[in-house]
Amino acid sequence: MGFLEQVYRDAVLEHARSPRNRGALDPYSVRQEGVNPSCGDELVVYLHVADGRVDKASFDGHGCAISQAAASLMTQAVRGLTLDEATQLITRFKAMIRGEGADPSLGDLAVLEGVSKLHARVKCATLAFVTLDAAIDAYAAGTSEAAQVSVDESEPG
Amino acid sequence: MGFLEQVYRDAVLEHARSPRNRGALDPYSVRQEGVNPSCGDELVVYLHVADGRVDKASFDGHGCAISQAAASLMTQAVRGLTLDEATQLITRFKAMIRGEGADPSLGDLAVLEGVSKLHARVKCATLAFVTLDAAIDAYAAGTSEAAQVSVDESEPG
Amino acid sequence: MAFDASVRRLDFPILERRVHDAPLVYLDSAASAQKPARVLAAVDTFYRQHYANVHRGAHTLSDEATSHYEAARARTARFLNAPSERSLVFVRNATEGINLVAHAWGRTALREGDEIVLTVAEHHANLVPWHLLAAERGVVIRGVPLGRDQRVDMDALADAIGPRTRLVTTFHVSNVLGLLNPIADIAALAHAAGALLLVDGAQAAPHLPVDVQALGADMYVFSGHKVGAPSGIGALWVREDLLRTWPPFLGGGEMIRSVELERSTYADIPMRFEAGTPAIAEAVGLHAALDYLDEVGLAAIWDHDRALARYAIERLRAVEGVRVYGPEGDDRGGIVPFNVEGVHPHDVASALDTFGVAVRAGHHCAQPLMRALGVQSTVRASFWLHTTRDDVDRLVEAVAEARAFFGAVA
Amino acid sequence: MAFDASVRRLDFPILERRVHDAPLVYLDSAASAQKPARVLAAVDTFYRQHYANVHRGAHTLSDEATSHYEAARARTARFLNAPSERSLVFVRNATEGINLVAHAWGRTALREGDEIVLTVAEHHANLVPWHLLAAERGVVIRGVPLGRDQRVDMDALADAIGPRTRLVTTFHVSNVLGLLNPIADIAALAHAAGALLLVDGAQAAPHLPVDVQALGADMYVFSGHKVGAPSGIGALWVREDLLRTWPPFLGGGEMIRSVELERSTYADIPMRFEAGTPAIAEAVGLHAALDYLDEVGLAAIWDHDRALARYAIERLRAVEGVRVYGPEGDDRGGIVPFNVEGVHPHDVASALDTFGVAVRAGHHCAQPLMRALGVQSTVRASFWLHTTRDDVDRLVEAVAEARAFFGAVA
Ligand SMILES: Cc1ncc(COP(=O)(O)O)c(C=O)c1O
Ligand SMILES: Cc1ncc(COP(=O)(O)O)c(C=O)c1O
Repeated sequence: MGFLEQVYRDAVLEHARSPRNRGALDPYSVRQEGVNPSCGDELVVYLHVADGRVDKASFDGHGCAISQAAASLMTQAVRGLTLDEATQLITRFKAMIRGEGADPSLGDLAVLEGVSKLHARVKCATLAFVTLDAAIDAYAAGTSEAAQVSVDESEPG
Repeated sequence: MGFLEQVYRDAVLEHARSPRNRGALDPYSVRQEGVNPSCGDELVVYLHVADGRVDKASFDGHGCAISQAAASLMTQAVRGLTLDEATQLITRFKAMIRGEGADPSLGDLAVLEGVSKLHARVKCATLAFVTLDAAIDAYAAGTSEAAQVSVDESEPG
Repeated sequence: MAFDASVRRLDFPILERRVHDAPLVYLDSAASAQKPARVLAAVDTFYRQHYANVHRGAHTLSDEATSHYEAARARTARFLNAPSERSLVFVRNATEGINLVAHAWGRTALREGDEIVLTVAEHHANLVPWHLLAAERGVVIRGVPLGRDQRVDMDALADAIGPRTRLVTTFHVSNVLGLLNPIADIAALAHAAGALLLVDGAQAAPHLPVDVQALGADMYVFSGHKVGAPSGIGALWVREDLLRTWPPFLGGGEMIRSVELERSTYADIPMRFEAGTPAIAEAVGLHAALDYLDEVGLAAIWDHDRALARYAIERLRAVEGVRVYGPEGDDRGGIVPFNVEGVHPHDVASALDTFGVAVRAGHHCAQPLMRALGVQSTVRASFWLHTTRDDVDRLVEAVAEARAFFGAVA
Repeated sequence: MAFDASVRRLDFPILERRVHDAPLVYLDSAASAQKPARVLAAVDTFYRQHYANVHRGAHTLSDEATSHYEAARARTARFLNAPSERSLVFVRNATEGINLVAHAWGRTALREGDEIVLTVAEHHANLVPWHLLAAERGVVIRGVPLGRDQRVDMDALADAIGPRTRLVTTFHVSNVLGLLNPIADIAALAHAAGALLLVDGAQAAPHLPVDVQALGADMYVFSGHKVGAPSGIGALWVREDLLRTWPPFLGGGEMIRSVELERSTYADIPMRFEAGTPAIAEAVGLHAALDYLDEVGLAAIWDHDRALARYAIERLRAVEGVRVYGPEGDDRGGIVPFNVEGVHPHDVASALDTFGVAVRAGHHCAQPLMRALGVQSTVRASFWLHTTRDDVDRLVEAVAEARAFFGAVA
């Protein structure tokens, strides 16, 4: 498998081509914008929370294959999780993308592990998760429309 | 002759120890302050001009051996010169101190030629001449008390 | 002819590198230039033989370091054909140069309602300092659009310049479009209205002969790192009669005449604008880089760049799904922005990287221009004196491969 | 013990130089430090292997350069024992760091009548930026004198700090007196009054372990060129909660979140304060220099400096007509200002230079301190980790020779 194929696994390309859960939720519990200032790509994450669990998640916005696939996979992975579990998922995902290996509990998200080899693109993969994180915080703080968050803010450098 | 002796010729040390024409002139045609910002040394040059000639010149202020000797020698050399001749003297002195050799017409001032080898001290030697130059300009402009001039202003770098 | 990029390649040690098992094809010179070996050697020798702080020392090394530093200033002034080195200020980069103008001149000379005219194609370095000034002083920014031919619309520029215009500021060569701006014409318009002209030469200085007097520029900035000099150095030239009237920007050592506890008086130009210990060895490196550029010949580099751009545009256009931006013609230098239909520029760049081809992808610090072009971002290949037709061929092949790999993704 | 300056000498290629036919004795480290060979090698290798612009690239070199640059940031934060690298901003030098504080914080946070407390012994870099601010904003500068023991008068400092004091700013080690300021005590006084503390660490960072948390500093600056790093780089650390609230200083690329033609929004820290292409290779050199310093051991360097200062003071005092300035004691580092009675400091320095001994003469960018000491200028010998007792002996002999040569001149 060439380097390119390790980063862009078939499943990544497939999610990028046909993203799941794309578009606004209506109604939603929280809507959160995120931006990657190094390329200007913007993403919106919508969560519907019921009984302390993410009942449904979706995203909107355009971006590179990695950011689209990550957002698509994220909306699937987060569904049904408690907010605590979702936060743990974010932590484990960031660890994987920093090159610390894929935790089995990451499930389908493990197809993004190859991105960890492409430092310059790590933020493309984390954008969806940083935005999700901010969405959870906003929800916890009782806000449904939160201010835009930037990948730089959580991961300096 | 060692390097130090080439720069500090006996005549230089002698003028530094016993400067000529030191102290204010009264009356004077023009009083001009000069400063060397790299060491903070300040000098005042006084000219008395009569019939278009420098009738008398003096200086005041403390400084290193080179600046004191240069000021002392300058007040002697400029005496009796027309303002034009004084300006030419300044030009020839600066040329010598830039390393272009001593013009015979510089007379006693030629003892300062060695300073040209000590770039860092060139401004010490030119301070008196830059101040004289400003004094002549001030006189020509009809001012008797001119604003302070700095060696940096005439010789950047 | 006299100019052979494949020979020039040998001057650049980094070009021997391999990336992802492929020989490096460095097509990101517009972001930053690689360094000729002789520049590295000049800096190294300076540190090993002559280094000390400048301007205040009475010892030999300090004297030598000062001579080197001031020789670099004189060399840089000569590179721009500036009338003297007295008003050549060393800065960190083009960005700092423009900020210096905004502070030392802008904050003192401009009043609420005064206008600054610039184009939609400016680099952020020539936008954000004016935004900061506008927010503080109520200065108005007027943006001039591109015409249909993707050049600056000169009629719109003439219209934008009015009685309140105090400054026209624009790029000499665009960092996205590769476009050479008709600076002398712009200078005439600015001066007719009594406005000053600041030229952002960041992309011109590495590529063509610059003559600030012939251009009619009042101020000119460029970055050392883009002309093959070390990072951390740049130059701002300002017309001497102007600079003399400006108050200081940064305060500190070297820029003063005398300091008391509660007030200071300031040195003459150019020292007044160089507070603290400057980028000494970097200036020495800049000197060496400018010597190198003049030896290679800037007129020849500009011809080479343009020929290579024509070749690259032609070959890239022949790849299905590739769209190239920017004007065509004799005023088009070696910067080629493009997109591959259906593939995000970042994905293209990552794919090219796996073939050893280094390009940039993104907004290139020119977001307003991206909007004007109707895109979010682009890929950008940029050339310099070591770039060969072979490099362009490798680029084109890699683009074709990338397209095949991604198919139509987004 | 473990520390042997004569072994360390071998790390510095320039120390092999001869000046006026004598082996160089470099006693001007306080003005700028010489560079260990490994720093030069680190920079050279970086340019030959990994150089590219940072932060915006999707290709391997750009990625490597970014990693190097950000590793340097983390290393520098660790050097200061800063809680995180997020609020470590790279600047050109200590001077720019202080100016950044004066602009980004001072110009927004301070009102007319607010007070800044500093000492009479500050370097111009820690005076002039406040003068510029005072002239613009009507801020009041309060200068604290030295006591009889030539240390900062702590009672006077306590008195100077009042309800309008917003900032206390002072040196960590004096560039003239070699004096170590009791920063933790000063921090306590500042904080009790609700003021912030900025520490000018230009002369401390090369000589002793710095721990911004233990010191209680809110802001700390130092220059790379004084710690053996290349020229053109320095660091400003600011408490993260403070820095987050500051508006940008310079505008340009890399420091933005989004840019439109007439307005911009700004990136988070630390990028918000690094406009344009930074001093990339210089940061890499700084990383290597800090590694070197930590390996040699800063505590050992400080002991060495102090022992050498004691030795030099004792020996210089034994030369007839020599007067040494500054306090004595355990808080006195390796900087020794002195004068030779009847001989101007510049003449002394020129004479020493002919014996290969490089010292500085002048006001050392500390004119108010010179006035307080009752002198116009002094000679200054300053030591670092490569300075030996032998070097000090050569200094003392040369001083005696200079005195003999000039006799009583002025
Ligand atoms: C105490 C002190 N502060 C500030 C500075 C200014 O350092 P730089 O010129 O590197 O900005 C110096 C350097 O001489 C210094 O000794
Ligand atoms: C046209 C233009 N202006 C200004 C700049 C800013 O240069 P620097 O980042 O070196 O300050 C650049 C660099 O990208 C540029 O291309």
